[in-house]
Amino acid sequence: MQVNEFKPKIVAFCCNWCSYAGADLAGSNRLAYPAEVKVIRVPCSCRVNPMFILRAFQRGADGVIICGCHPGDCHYTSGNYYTRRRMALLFSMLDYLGIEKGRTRVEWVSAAEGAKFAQTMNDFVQTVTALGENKRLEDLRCKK
Amino acid sequence: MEKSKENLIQDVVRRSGVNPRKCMKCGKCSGTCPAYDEMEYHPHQFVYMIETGDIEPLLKSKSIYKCLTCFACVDRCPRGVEPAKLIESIRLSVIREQGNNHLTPQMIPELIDEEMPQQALVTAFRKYTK
Amino acid sequence: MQKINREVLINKANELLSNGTINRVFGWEKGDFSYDVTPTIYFTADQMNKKFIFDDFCGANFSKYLVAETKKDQNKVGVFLKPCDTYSFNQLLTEHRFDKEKVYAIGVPCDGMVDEKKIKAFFGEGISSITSEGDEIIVDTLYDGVKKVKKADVLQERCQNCKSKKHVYYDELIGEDGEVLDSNRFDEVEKLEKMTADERFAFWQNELSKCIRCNACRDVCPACTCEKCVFNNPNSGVENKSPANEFEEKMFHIIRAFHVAGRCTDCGECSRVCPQGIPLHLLNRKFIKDINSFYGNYQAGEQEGSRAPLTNYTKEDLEPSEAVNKGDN
Amino acid sequence: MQRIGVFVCWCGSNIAGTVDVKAVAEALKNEPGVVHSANYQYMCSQAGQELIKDAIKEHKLTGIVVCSCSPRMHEGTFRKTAEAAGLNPYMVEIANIREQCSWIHKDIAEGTEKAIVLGRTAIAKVNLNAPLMAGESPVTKRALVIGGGIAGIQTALDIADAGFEVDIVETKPTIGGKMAQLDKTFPTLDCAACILTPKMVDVAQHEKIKIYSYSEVVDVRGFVGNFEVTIKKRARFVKEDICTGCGLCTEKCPQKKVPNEFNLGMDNRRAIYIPFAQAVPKVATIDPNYCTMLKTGKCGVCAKVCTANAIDYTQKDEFIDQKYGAIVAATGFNPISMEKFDEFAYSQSKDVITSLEFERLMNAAGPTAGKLVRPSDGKHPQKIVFVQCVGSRCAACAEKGKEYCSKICCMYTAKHAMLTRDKYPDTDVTVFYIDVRTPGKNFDEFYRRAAEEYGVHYIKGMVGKISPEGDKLMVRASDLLANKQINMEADLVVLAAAIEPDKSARPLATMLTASMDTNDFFTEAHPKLRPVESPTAGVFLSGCCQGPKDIPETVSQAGAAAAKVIGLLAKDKLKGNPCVAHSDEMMCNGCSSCEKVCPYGAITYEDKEFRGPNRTTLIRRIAKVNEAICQGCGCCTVACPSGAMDLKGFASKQIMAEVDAICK
Repeated sequence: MQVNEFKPKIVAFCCNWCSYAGADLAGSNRLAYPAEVKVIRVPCSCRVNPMFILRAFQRGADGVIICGCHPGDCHYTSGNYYTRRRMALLFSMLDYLGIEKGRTRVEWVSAAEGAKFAQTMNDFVQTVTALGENKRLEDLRCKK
Repeated sequence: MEKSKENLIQDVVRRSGVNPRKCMKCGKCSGTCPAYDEMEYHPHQFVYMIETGDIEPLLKSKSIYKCLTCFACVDRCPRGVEPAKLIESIRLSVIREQGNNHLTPQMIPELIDEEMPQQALVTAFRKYTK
Repeated sequence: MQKINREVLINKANELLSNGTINRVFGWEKGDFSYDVTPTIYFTADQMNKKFIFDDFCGANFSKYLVAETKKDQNKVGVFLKPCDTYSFNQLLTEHRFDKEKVYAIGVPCDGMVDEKKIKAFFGEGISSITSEGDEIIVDTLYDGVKKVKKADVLQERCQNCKSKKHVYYDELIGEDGEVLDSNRFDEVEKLEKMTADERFAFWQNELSKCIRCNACRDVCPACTCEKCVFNNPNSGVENKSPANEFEEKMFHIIRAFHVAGRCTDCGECSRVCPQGIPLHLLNRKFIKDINSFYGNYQAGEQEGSRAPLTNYTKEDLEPSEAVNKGDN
Repeated sequence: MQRIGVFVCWCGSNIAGTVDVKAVAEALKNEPGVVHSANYQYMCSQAGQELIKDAIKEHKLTGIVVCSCSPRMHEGTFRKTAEAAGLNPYMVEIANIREQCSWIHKDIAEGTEKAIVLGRTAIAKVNLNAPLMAGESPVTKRALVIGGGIAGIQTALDIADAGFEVDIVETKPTIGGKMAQLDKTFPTLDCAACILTPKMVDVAQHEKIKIYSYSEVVDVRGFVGNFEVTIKKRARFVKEDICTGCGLCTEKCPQKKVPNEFNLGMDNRRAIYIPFAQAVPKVATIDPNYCTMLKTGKCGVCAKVCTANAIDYTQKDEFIDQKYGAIVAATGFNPISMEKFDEFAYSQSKDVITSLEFERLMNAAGPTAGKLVRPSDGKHPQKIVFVQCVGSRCAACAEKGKEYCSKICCMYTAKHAMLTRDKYPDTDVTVFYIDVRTPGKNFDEFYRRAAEEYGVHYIKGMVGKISPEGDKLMVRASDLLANKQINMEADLVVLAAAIEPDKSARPLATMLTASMDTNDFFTEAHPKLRPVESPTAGVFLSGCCQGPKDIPETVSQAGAAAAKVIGLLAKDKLKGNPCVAHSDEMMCNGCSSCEKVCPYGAITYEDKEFRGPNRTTLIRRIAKVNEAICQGCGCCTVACPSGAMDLKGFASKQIMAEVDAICK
C-alpha cells in the first residue's frame, strides 16, 4: 500500500451474553468504530485462554482486547471473576517482559452499553495505533 | 447586520455551548423565571426562537437586559438545556457591536440606592458592557 | 558440608528396607564429576554403600518422580526430602498425583546446596574434584593446585534466599525441623520491575533467546506433571518441539509459567537444571510476587488441600488495568 | 475434508448497502473446504432458507457458513434450516457482517474487506466443527413467582390453572402489591379492591398455589428446568396456621406510634398489625423494630389477648429450599423519592404530596376514610394543583429524575382530577402538563371526559416553583399557550412522581444472572419479539419489573409470562445445550483444578483402569463432566493445564483457527 498509514490488527474476544450483545447494539445504533477490530464470540470471557492471546500476537495481531459482563452480572455467575484474575496476572507478566501495556486490555461491557462498546474500541485502536506495529511479540515466521 | 443570518445563529449557539434541540418544550424555565413579567420574550421563547433561527426580535428586544442571570432556569431544566446561557449569548451579540454598551459610567449615579448590593454593580458591568 | 552425613541416611534406609516398610528408596548417586549428582532408586543397602551420596550438590527434588514410581509397584517407596522438596510433595498430594500411602517420606535437614556454575566462574573449567570442609569448599584444580572458597559465596541462588528450612510433610524426620525463613527472594524481581520496559525487554530477549528448548525445566518441574504436555501434543494447536524464533520460546515460557502459576512452590529446580543458565525462576517468582500482592500471601504446598489462587476469586479482586500499573511500583 | 457452503445475505440494503456482497461471495468461494458459494437478498426468508436446503442436498454439504446478521438473531433459524435438510444443526456458523461490519463502516472497500475476513473466520471454525447432539435434562414441574402484586397474582393463577404447582414469594406480610393501595382504576373507574381481592382469595384457595408472605428469595442455584431456590421466611412471631385474623391483638397493642407504610406513613398502626382488611394471608404480623416485648421483654399484651394463642415471640427466620423449573420476576415498582426535588417543596410542606399518597387520601380504607383533606390542617382543599412529569423525561446527565416517561401518570392524574371534581364539585382542579399521553383503549375519551364534563383546567406548561406561604402554596408555572406566567395559590399540590423498579430487583437479577438495563429494569430477551422472557433461559418477566406499565398491560403481560412458563413446564425433558465441556481421559491429570472453577459443580472424579506398561493395569483419577448440569461456560478449559478439558462447539483448536484467520 502506498499510503503506509499503519492499520493495526485487533482481535476482540467478546462474551456471548453481554459484550457481544453490546457490540450488536453499537451496530444497530450505527456507532462506528474502526474496521480493524474483529470480534470472536466466546460463551464467556472465562473461555479466553492466555494461549489464544499469545497465539494472536504470534500471528501478527497488534492488540488483543477481552470484553465480558460486569463482575456480578456474569451469565455463569463467576466466569468474569476468573477472567479478572487470569488477565491481571498475564498482563502483569507481559509488562514484566517489556511488552507495551497498551496492547492488551480487559473491558466490562453490558448488553445495554452499545455506546461504551464503540467508545472502547475507538479508544483501544487509537492506543494500539500510537504504539505502532507489534514488533516485540510477533512471530517472524509468518511475516510476508 | 452585515454578518449573514446563519453564521450569526451559529455564533450564538457555539458561544453558549447549548444545544437548543435538547429542549422538550415543557416551559419549566419560564415557569420559574422571576423576571418573567418584565421580559417581552421569555426563556422558553429564547430557546425556541434560536432553534428556529428567528433571532432578530430577540436582538432588538429589551428582555436581554431584564434577565437577572439567577440561573433558576438552568438549575431546573429537566433536559439540561441551560436557557440563561442562550440569553447571555444573544446579549453578547448585541453589546459586542461598536458603541452598543447598555450601561455607561455616567448612568450609574441615579441608579444607585442604599440597598443596592455591591455585587449587582459588578454583575451589571460584566453583563452590559464590553 | 551437610550436617547430616551419608552414613546416617544409609543406616536409616537400610533399617526401613530390612523391616519391610519400603522395598526401594530414592537417593542421590555420585556422578562422574563431583558436582554431577543424579537421582537413583536403590533396592539394597550395599547398592547404597557403593554409590549413595549426600553432599552440597544434592539439589535434585524427588517429589516429581513419585508420580510415575508409585504406579510401578504396590509397596511403599522411600524418599529423602529436603525442606523445599516437601512443599512440592504437598502440592502434588493436593493435586492427587500420587497416593501418599505408597510413599514413606524421610525428612532430611539441608544446609544449602552449591551451584557448580558459580564454582566454574571462580576457577574455570579445569576442576578435578570438589570436596567440602565445614563452611568451605575445597576445589582441586588441574593447573593451579588446591583452591578454597567460602561456601556462602557459591551457594545456589535459591539457597541464598532459602525460603524455609521447615519440612511441611514427612513420615519420619532425621535431625530437627527448621523454621520458615523470611528471605528477600523477590529482590531480583523488584530490580527487574524497576527497569524501563525497553531494558526489561532487552534483558528477557537476551536471556530467552539462549533457550535451546531442551525442555529440561519442564521435565524437572514438580508442578509440570501433565500426562501429556500441550507442547508435546500434536492436536493441541500449540505443539512446537523446536521454536523457529525467540517468540516461540517466550510463548513456551510464558504459558508454562502461567500453567504453574499459583501451584509453583518456588523450589528453583528449573533454574538449577537449565543448561543455558537462564534465570527461569524469575518468571515464576514474578507470578508468586503478583499473587501475594494482589490476592494475599500464598505459598503453594504449605498446606495440603489448599485452594490455588487461580482456582479462586473474591468479588473485590482488582482490575487487570490496575494490576498492570501496580506491578511496577 | 469438509464440503462447506457459503451463503452471503444482502439483508435488503442493510448489508448490501456498504458491503459488496457479490465480491464477498466470490472471495470466499476459494477458501479451503468451500465447494459452493451463493448470495441472496433475504437469506432468513422462506426463499432464502429453501436456497440453503437445496444447496445442502445438491452439493452434499457437510457444513454451512451464513454471512448475515448477528448469530443472536438468526442462529436458531439457520440451524433449523440445516436440520430440515438433514445436516446436523451444529455444523452451521454465522459471520456477523451486519451489526459488526456493514452497519458500522461507511466505506465500501473497508466493509467488504472486513466481511471477507469475518467470512474466512467462520469458515475456519466450521472446518473444525463436529456434529453435536443436545443432551436432555428433566424439568421440575413447579414454578416460582417472585412478587405478589397483580402481576405475580395473575401469573400464578394462570400457571396454577394449567395444573402446575406455583409458589409466590412476597416481601410484605400480604400479597396485593401497589394495586391494593389504589382507590379506583382507570379507565373504567371500578374500585381497585373490588377487582383485586377476589383474585387474592382465588390465590389463597387455589390448592396448587403456595404463598410465602413476609419472605424473600436469598439464593438461586441451577439452571432452566432445575433451579434450586433458598427462601428466607422472616419471623412473623405469629403462628400462621392458627391465627384467624380477628384483629383483636391489633386493637389492644399499647405501641400505637408506628408509621403505617401501607398508608405511606400518613397515619399510624400498632406494633402488631394486619396491613388492610382484605389482606391475604389474613394473619397478624409483629414488627420487631417497634414491639416492646421483643425489644425489652416487658409487654406480651397481644399474647394474653389472643384467644387462639397464635402469638410466639420465639419464632425464628426459616430457610426453605425448594426446586423449581421456571422463575417469574414480578417485583413491581415504587414511586421515586421526592427529596431531591426541592423546587416543588415536597419536604418543606405537608400539603405537597405524591399521587400515591393522594390515592390513599381518596381511598375509603385510607388514613382519612376517603375524605379528601389537607394533610397539614385537615381542612377541605378549595384549589388543587396536579403537576405532571415530576422526575420523568429528565436528561441522562441530570442527577435527579429518570430519563424515561413513566407512562401511567397522565391517566391516573386524569382519574384523580375527575374523581375530585365528581365528589367535590366546588373544588377547583388544575393540571399542569407538558403533553397528555393517553395511548390505550378508551383512554383518550376518559381524558376528554375529565376536561370537558368535569371542567378540569388543563394548562400546557410546567410548574417552575412551589413555595409555601402561610397556609397556602404559591405555584409559579408558565402557560405556554397564553404565553403568560401563572402565579396561583393552591391548597393542595399533587406531584405525579416517576416510577422506578423495586429495590429488591437488582440483587434478584444478580442471583438469577438476569441482565438489567441502566435504570434497573430487567432486560427482556428481545424488546419486540420476546418481551416477557429474560435472556437467561427459564427466567420470565411479568409486570413493571420489565418497564413502566399500567394494570391492563401488566395483566396481559402476566398472562403471557404464564403461557411461556406453562410451555416450559409442559415438557418432560428439556433439550440441553450441546456445547458443553468434555474431558479427554487419556490426557486428564485428575488434578481437580477444573472441578474448583466450575460454577455449577458439573465435574466429578472417578478412578478408572488403564492399560499400564507391560500388561499391568494402571488406576488413574480422571474427570467426568455431567453434561446435563454443564452450561458450557468454558472456565474449566483454561484451568486445565494439559488441555484435556475442551468445550464442544467452542474448542480451543476452533478458536485458534479463528484467531489465525483474523490475523492472516
